[in-house]
Amino acid sequence: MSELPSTPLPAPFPAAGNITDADREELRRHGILMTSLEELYNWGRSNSIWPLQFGLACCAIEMIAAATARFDIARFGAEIFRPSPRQADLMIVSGTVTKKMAPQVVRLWNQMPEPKYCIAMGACAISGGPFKQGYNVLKGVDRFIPVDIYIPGCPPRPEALLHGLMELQKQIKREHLTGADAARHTRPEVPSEFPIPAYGAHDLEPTMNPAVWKPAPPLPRSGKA
Amino acid sequence: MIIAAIDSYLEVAPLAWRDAVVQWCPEPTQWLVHHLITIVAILAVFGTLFAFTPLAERKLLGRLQNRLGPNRSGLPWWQNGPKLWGLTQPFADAVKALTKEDIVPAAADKLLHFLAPVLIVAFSLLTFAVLPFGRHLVPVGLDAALLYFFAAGSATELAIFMAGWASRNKYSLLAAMRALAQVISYELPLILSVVPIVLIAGTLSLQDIVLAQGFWTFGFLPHWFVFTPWGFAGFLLFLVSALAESNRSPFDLPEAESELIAGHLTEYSGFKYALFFMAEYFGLTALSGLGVTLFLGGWQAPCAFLQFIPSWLWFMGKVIGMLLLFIWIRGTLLRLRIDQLTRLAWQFMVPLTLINLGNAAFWSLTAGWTGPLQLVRWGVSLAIIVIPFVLLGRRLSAGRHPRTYRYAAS
Amino acid sequence: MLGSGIINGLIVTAKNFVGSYHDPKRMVTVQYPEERAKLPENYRNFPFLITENATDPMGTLRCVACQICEKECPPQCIYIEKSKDKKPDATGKPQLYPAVFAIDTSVCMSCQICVEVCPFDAIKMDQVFEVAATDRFTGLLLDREQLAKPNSYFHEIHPTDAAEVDTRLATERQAAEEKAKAAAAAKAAAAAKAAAPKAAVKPAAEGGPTA
Amino acid sequence: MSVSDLSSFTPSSGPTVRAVKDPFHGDLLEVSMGPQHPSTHGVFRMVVTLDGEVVVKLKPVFGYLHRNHEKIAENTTYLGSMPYTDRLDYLCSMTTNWAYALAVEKLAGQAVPDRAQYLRVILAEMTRLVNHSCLVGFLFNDLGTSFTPLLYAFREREKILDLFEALSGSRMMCNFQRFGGCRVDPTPEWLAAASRLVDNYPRFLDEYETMLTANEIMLARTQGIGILDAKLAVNAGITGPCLRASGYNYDLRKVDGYGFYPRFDFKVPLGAHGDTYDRYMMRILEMRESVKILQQAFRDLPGGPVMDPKAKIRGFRPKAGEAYGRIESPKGELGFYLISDGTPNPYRYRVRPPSLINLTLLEEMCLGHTIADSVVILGSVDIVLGEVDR
Amino acid sequence: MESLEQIRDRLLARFPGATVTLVTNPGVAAEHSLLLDAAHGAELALFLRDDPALQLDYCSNATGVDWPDKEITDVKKTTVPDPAGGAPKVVEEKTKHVEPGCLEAVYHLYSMALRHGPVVIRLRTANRSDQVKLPSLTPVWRSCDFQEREIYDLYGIVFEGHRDLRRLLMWEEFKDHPMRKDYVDPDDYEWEPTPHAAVLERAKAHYPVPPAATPPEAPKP
Repeated sequence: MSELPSTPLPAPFPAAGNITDADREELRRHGILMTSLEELYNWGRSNSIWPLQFGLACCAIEMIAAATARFDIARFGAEIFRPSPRQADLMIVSGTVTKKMAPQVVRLWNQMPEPKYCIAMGACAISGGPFKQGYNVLKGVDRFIPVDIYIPGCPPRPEALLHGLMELQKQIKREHLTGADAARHTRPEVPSEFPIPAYGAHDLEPTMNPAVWKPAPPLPRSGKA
Repeated sequence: MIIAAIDSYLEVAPLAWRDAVVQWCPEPTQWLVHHLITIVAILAVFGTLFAFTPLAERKLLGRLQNRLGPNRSGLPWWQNGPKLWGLTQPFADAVKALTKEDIVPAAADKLLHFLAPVLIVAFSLLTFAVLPFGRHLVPVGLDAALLYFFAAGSATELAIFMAGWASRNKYSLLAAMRALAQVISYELPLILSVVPIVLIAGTLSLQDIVLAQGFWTFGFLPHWFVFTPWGFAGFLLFLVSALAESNRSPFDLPEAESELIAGHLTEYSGFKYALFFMAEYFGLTALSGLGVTLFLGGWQAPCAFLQFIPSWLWFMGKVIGMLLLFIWIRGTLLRLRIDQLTRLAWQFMVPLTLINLGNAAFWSLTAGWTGPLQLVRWGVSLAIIVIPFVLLGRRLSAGRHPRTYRYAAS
Repeated sequence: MLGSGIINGLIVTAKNFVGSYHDPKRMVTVQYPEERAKLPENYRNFPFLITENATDPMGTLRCVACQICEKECPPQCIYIEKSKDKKPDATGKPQLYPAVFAIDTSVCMSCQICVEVCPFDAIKMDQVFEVAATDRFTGLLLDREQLAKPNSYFHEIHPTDAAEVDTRLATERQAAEEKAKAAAAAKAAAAAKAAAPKAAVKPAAEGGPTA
Repeated sequence: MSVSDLSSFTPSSGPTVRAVKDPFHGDLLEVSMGPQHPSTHGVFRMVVTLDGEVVVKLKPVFGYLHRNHEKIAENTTYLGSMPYTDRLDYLCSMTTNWAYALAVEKLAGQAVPDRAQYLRVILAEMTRLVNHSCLVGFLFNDLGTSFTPLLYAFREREKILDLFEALSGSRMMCNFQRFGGCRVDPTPEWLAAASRLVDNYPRFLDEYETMLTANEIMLARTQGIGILDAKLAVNAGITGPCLRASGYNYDLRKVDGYGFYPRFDFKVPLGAHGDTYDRYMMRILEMRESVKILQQAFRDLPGGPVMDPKAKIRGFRPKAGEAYGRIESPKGELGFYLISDGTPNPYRYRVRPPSLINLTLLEEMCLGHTIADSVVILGSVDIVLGEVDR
Repeated sequence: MESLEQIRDRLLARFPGATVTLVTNPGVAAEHSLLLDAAHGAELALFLRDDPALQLDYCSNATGVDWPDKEITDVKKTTVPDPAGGAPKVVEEKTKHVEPGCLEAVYHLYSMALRHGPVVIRLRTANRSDQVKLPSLTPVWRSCDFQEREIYDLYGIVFEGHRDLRRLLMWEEFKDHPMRKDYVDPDDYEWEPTPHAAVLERAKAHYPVPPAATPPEAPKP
């Protein structure tokens, strides 16, 4: 078997770990005050993620289940599901985004104040999932808005959503306020609002936002008939 | 003896500390420092209380719903440190709210949109000026404190209307209209429900009203107004009106999450939203403080022998108890509709408060009845309020009752 | 009387509040991630491939690249390319193996149909659900190496099912061996007879389970 | 009900709308509720015209979750559509599975063993418990509670989902029924646990009812609101608890007697007023009847296989023809209409969604009520968007 | 309930100008149906609803079916006597003709009052392109309201007499009728990680042109 070419993919499901010592060193280099501020800031945001009360399909039920007594997303300070996008920090795209719904999803995203995050929950939100080949199904919400965490599953268990939320918290805790790798919301040149696709005669126009969507590089395969 | 000394020191401790600071300042600024310290103290104490009330609400609601509530926030700068039972949650929320982008809708009335959250916090803070927090702790000893309280308190609804109008959002507009209807309907029963107190105590000064409740039968039965028939009825009426005035469930119509998204708050983000949040809890705390002052003996201890505990602790304890009651009600009840809300006010609350006023008059006239007459006094007074309650209640819920159903076997 | 219904409701919630401190039925929170409810044996999330030998996972895949699962998968999330050569499988029979076996977990709907249709018990459902990733393609598109998990792992997560499969495979293997032995004996006999060389043309071991 | 008065009825005349500009009342306000709204149960949208707070016009807008289930199913094998049916009505996948299996079995003439029939009844009734308790929870959310009843309902739902997960491997998307039986045979421990749960369920219902059924605000908010006339309801194809709340006795478990329902002793609760309160109570009473059915089923569950040995999993090709199979799903009549042309894929695959058709009269029910009532009426109809839009 | 033949006969007797055909269902379910002519569809439906013996007051399901044009090869066998006096020869003559397709609306009717059913009725359009009008049965059964809008949306059958015939599921600007068999969905494919069959074909168009030189990892064993 050794003659097979090694895969270009990294290890399965790379886990976003805690802040490593190297990260800390990096933080120190920014200066201790900045680091402390940064940590306070990141701590505040990561412990007070209010999701948008916004359910699309099946996954929304598991999202609600994550807020119920058994799983209790409140433990993470994230049970305040705000129905108004103005007060939400996190958009959990929980379910199939249809082409008819896509403009509304983008509009909601534009209405959310920075810093904002997006979790694509479930197969449909990531890639269209089982409904991928449908004529009215968007093949992944990341064609129009940037996604921070992808949670596969159909639907993911509520624990998986909690896990995704914890991954997001870790990601927020690693963000920088300054420097080359500063967080998206601190950089004015990075767009926070995105053009809303229009309903066309056959499809959405445009079908994707090239500023957001980076298609995968095709893997080397022989391409069978 | 020592206990008594410590007690009397604790009682005046806040004042003593303030005076110490004031004396340390140069003479011409002393009056300013004196008032500033008072203001800062109120802001600090009730600010802290505000910080923890939403946390308590979230935890208590969690417990009501068989779950835990926030418990994992921990500390900044100490990532894997203790979780501190989530006690730092409010600070995380505050940090987040402060650093959130502030969006003003393009179509909004910019000035009103900005003014509304500022005004609502200002108005709700003004009411704290007249509450007697302890035996010696009265920020402003107004003679007409009660009038001042209602005047300042009802201005918050104006701010809600401003917020709803300025947002240029249909949901906000509906909420603004609801808020106005609600405040006009419930201002009357709220004031009428406390008039009996004025009648009995013979004063509008809140401190004097508290002092009027500072007696005990046998040393452990407090003479709080809530323990009289008219007082109890008045307390319940006050409670309902207070819930409506502070837009709390079951009267949270302006916010009405399931109908109007977030009502007047729909277009507010970041810190402006936090200000509304703050004002809601300040208003709630102030109304709780008023309820405690008027009906629950204010800073008075429930039993004579418990007086060694400083009076301001009693006050705070009672206020917190009232807040928990509000949260409990929120965790259980559902929301009324706007027409039912106003009907409740005009057809039920207003008549009952008026009858209760007569009841208090009766109580005041029969103050001399003793012995077996005392029983008659209680009986008559109870009847005066219970019979109209039952009759009006029947009228209010006419035709609505749990039903029985038939079954088909096939 | 007006208000009695409201008071009843308040009593119920108060009971739940008090109960949450002492009654496990009224405090049902499982504090993930520190506490975890035990997953039932049947729980399924994403498929994985079984290898016989953990030390040589790619060499001992049970999968023979028959592509039935690829065809039956309703959302079409499986991609298989057959190998060009054959390798002996567990029973020693030369079989094809998947040169490429990819599952897109961002499409998979966890329906278990691939498991049901697999005639070789080569694909089974995994129970790992903590799979959140920050990149859709590198994190969620799993290839052969990431999918292969040893049979012992299968025993760990689905003990009943795994035991059944092992017994079944053992009987099949035994049957195959006996058949092979019989065939070999027949062949030997035939060779001994040194007549009709055509008898040996038909390979004996090709009667295993096929699609 | 006589038929003559039905024919006089003209459904084409729309509801009256106060469209004229009335200087006395001011302008009408058009509010678009949804597709993102806390009370539209997903991505449903209502364009509501308000006169003050009163609804004078309500236009439902669908399609925000139209994910082409029927088209995909026509390009998939019969078996391949089974997991998709889970995602139709994602609160009750067991009943949608059954409805589809029933239609295919009718199409192919496939027999089902006794044990599987009993198991299907058990799972369908447990699904009814899940669906109705969740619905009631959501309804109270629409009525303005702070999630408490919903969370109590979900607490019970979790217990049932645990059982579903232990049996089928997934909490929500069970993918459990097959053409000719069920996929897995439950263990005795599972049956014992399920039976225990069912025996304890009435206690939860009692607590729930104590908490809310006689609540004065609840009565004021629901009684006399959103009245649905039985004649109109029949003509508009309203089925399930909504129809029975209007007093019309039509329950497919009794009418069609599909599965083994004729073997069970249960009654059908009927409402008298057809208002929101009746629709709520129908759910509560049906749950109590479901408990009775479940207790009988656990008592009488026979042994034997759960899958017809002659049934085919792969290469399933029914003879050319068509069939319409329907069951009483918790939401109403759920039907599958299949046309086979003898190939492995159905030629036509159609879902008759009770949620969509029960919304036909939404406007009539909401007119004249306030915006607050209209969300409650919508909540009491019980829709799931996966099924409405498919 | 009467048999479908009886119903057909009664309908024909009542409405002499109408054509009602029995469409048999060869399947196991044997749910046969009645094909009503489009011109009289509404009256016939009203009769079915109001007839005291039938009382089909409940239209459970209304749906569309697309029958595309079919190219049919007819084999015509003619026996030609051999002029030479031998055995007659069988000559096969193959002709192709296109059977015009149609769009079909299928209604499943039940009686709630008498608890019988289903009676399946069908209405067919003349063709699939320009003559796609059918009478709306919404005035008869209100339950067809949304379902007929859905058929209009997905199949393109225009229901005359429907009170509010707009697209139900797709947006207003949408031009196609996606449930038709010849519908081609919009080309939003790209590199698909796990494609096969039709999807692979569609996706291939979006694959980058492979470089002429052999990539280092490309050759698979």
